[in-house]
Amino acid sequence: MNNLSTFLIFLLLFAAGTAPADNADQSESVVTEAAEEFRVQEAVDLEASDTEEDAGGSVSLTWHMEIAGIIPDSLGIMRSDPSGGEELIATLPEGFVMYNDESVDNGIEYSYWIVSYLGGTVEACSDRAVAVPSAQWIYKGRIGMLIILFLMAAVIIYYIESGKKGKELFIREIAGLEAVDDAVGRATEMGKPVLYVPGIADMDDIQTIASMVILGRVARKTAEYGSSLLVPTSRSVVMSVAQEVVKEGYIQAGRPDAYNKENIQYLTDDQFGYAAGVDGIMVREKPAAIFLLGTFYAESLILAETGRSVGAIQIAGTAMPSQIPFFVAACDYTLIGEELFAASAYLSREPKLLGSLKGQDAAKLFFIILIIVGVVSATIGDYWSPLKSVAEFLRKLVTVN
Amino acid sequence: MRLIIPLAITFTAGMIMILNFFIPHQPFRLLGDNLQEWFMIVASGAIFLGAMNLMHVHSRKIKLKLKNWKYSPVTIIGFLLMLVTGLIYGVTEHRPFDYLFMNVVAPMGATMFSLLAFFVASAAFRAFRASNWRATLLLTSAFLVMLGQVPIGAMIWDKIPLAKVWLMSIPNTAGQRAVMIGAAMGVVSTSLRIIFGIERSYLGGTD
Amino acid sequence: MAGIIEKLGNTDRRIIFVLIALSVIIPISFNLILPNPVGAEPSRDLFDYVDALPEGSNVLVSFDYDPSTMPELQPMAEAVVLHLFKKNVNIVGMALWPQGASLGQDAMSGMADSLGKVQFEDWVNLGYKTGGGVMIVRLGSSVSAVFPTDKDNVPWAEIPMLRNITGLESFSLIISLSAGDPGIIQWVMMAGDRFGVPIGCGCTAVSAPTLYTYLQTGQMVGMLGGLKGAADYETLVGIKGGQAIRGMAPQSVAHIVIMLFIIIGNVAYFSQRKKGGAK
Amino acid sequence: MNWEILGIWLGALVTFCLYSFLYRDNPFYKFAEHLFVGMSAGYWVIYNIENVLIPNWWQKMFPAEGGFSWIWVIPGIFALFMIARIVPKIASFSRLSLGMIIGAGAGLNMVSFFQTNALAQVKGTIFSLASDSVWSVFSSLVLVIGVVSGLVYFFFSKAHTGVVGKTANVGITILMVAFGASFGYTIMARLSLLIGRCQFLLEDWLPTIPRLLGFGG
Repeated sequence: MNNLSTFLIFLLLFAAGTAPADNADQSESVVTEAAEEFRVQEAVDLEASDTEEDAGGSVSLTWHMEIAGIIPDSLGIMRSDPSGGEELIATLPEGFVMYNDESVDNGIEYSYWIVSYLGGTVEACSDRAVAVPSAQWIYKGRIGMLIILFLMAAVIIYYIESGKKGKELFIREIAGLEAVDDAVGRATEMGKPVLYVPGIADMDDIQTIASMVILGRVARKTAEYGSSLLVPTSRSVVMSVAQEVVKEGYIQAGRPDAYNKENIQYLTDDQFGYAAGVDGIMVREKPAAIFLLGTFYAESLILAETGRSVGAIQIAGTAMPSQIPFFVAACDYTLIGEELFAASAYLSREPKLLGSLKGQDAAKLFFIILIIVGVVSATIGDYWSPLKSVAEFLRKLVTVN
Repeated sequence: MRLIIPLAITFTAGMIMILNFFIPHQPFRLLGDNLQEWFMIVASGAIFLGAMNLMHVHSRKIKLKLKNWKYSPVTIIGFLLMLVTGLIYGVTEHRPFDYLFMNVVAPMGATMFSLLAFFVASAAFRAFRASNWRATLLLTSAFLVMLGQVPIGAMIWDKIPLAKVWLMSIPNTAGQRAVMIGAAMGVVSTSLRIIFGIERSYLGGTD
Repeated sequence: MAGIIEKLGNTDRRIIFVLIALSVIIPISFNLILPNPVGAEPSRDLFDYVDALPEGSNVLVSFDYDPSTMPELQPMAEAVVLHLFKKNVNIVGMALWPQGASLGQDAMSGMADSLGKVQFEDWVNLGYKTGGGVMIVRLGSSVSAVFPTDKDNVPWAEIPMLRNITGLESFSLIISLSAGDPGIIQWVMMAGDRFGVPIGCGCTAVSAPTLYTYLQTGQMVGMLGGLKGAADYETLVGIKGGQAIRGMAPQSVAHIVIMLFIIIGNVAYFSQRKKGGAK
Repeated sequence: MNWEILGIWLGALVTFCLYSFLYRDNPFYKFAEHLFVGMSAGYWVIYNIENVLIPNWWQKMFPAEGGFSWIWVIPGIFALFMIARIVPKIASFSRLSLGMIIGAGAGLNMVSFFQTNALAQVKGTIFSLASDSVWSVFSSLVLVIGVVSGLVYFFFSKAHTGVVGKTANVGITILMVAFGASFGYTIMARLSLLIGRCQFLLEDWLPTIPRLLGFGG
């Protein structure tokens, strides 16, 4: 009981003693807040830096606005250079927190500050920040990719060179390509034409280029066998290339007289207009063999089903993952993804091309090892942390920004 | 000699595009950006080649009275109709060119596209036969996903939509990835062969 | 019997064509509606994620499509917007496709009118900006730098609901209704991977198979795939007889017809093979 | 003349002509097909002029603010080289343009495919299999095995025998499951297109018939 009363008295005294001090603190903070309210917001934490990974001539500015205070009407970006000249380089509406100054020269030190306008007059001014713009020689986030790409290119070129030197190279059977000769042969026996559809992409697409290489082989075969070859295209440039390639195929087969330029014709750039036109050719010319090789989108199945309905042997191939299922369902043979690119090596049996296939295999092996090591280290890394950093490193290696 | 200059241009253009990806410094930035635009311009300019070829093929058909020549005037008139209305009235909305496109060309495109609904059915009917165990897998996964796509699947068994999601997110992803990685290797090696002039058959002969 | 089955196995494809046409035309003509149960699908994941958002949070909805994919994506847009409004979440709309801005406007203003939501307080349409992925990275640090005004040139400062929005991290969720490129892939790579904002998506059935990859890696919180995804969302939000739900009837009938044909084809195939084996 | 109704009728007419192909090739289809090829080719010529050649070339060569930017002469020359194919004597100039197009395409494709199709996919496959649920571990395992064995299937320089052969077999099996799933999933998108056309015919075109016959407004 005694203890309690002593404690209460102490508490009272303590409260009485501290109360005035408390009040003083509060009043002080009220005064500063009031002053803050009448001040216009100023830009703080201004940072100026050379814009990363560019060709130079640019400085990036970032800042924050003070939280308290009156919101300014607009912000002015000020800049000075070593010659001493000061200029207003941009006026931004309120709310901006970044700006890129693209009007600078490389190698000169610029100083920046930001002024806040209210009612047309400068009401606040930020601290200064300095930057020297420069051009960079490499994208940092792409170094990993550059190294891997360089290694793969080196491996592929190494195998091409060793192929050139005549090293014997094995290549597994690709059913769709084995069937090319048979298909052309069958068309010849039946006295019907061969139809070659190189897809709807333009000549800048690698699948179209791969398709043109195979077209050359098919043209040589049709020239040898003496059957006619129809190539409708959806791009003018592809038409031009196809004409060259087919003509060359006929020359190589020793039958330049049999080459008929009219058989390689442009229809239209329009995806479905082209599909309608090719469908028309299929039902009227009734080809015995149809090649659908290149880049295909939704028209893949329109063409493959119509080709099927006229009873042709169909060999299709594309690297478009979304269209492969339709070719698999509607065609006799399908070159899946990479097999399309392997075709030129496979058909020509040229050692240097076969060498590049071996290089591709080495590249795939590299990725397989990368995946397996990555997965194993990530999994074990969940229980034993040192391995986690290995997985992180591998992920970073294949990250491209 | 006639091959060397085109191959040199191919090499230069290819290397510029590759370096442009890794090096932000001039002149690669400028060259890379320009080259992409140039490609577009050259390919667009080439469309006149195609147009002339189309007109040539059909007028020849009419002249020689080849099979189905009676339809060739339709192509020629259709082509000229679009060309003339486009050149005279421009491409803005609610003008004749736009009217023809919206009411004739676009519906034809949509109709050809919609033929797929029929073809997808006939292809499924014919191709999805359990002739061997691999074909059976193809058939089963297609069938399960189809069931999972429509309400009836969930009514039969509430795990069917789950099976669909699993098939789409696991085996489908794995398959897509394998195809994509493999194809990328094909693209890299084909590109290398083109840039270094090892693959040159697209240029035709050496005449 | 066996003879009939074998004949069925070689059905002329034109019969299939007629049946497919009928299975689409009849449900449309009679306005047939079928129930649409929603299982544990990516569409439910997206719904649950939105449903768990606290009141007053900000969600960015990007309308990255044009009229050609409207049948699949517009019902999604409407259902998603309705759900966000019901949850009292603020919607900031924008578009990576030029025509998406006005399609988004239709969806948002239509729903806002019926629910009494106020423009600039509950929703705003910032409009279209070109630049795709690069533009999204800019949004990351400052949305107002990219969109100083809304679609109709109302200045940022005059829109009350935008006061507490700085960069992309101000958003609790980004939903891209995406018909292709630029679209969801840019949002995942630029906004999700770089700034850590959760991403949801609605897409066409054609692009969905590829996008399942991002669900598997957790780069997306949920996905509406094609008409089925749209119908799922309509069901979950509680839209009765919505556009997508009505579209599901012909889909269901046609799917069943195709599946029946696959079964018939296989029965015929096996009876033929049995006969072939007996010979 | 009501242009809107005429437009709907034109659209309906060409729609029916093209659908007649499903029965078999016939004069209506031949007509529509030839019309489609001709009109769309014309459309693309105009499109290329209006959307590429004028804004990306002409207006850059002769900018609005006056002057002449000589660098844009170069693509003009390349385009002329391309068209030079018409004249047999100078046709080989087109190879210079082809070299430029194919070279630029090869370079661009090489880096972009390598980045998005190879590295990004490999990155997506490096993850931890650890999980509380057995099912999730199994799924992750199927994914990794699927990718790896799928890649083994594409090996060209090894015969598909022994371990390689067995792995490749697993690979092609998973590819088949993937193709089946993707096919089944896409049917919905394809049917949506048909539904769209049917709605056009049933809801836009059909109601115009009573209007034309004088019933209703």
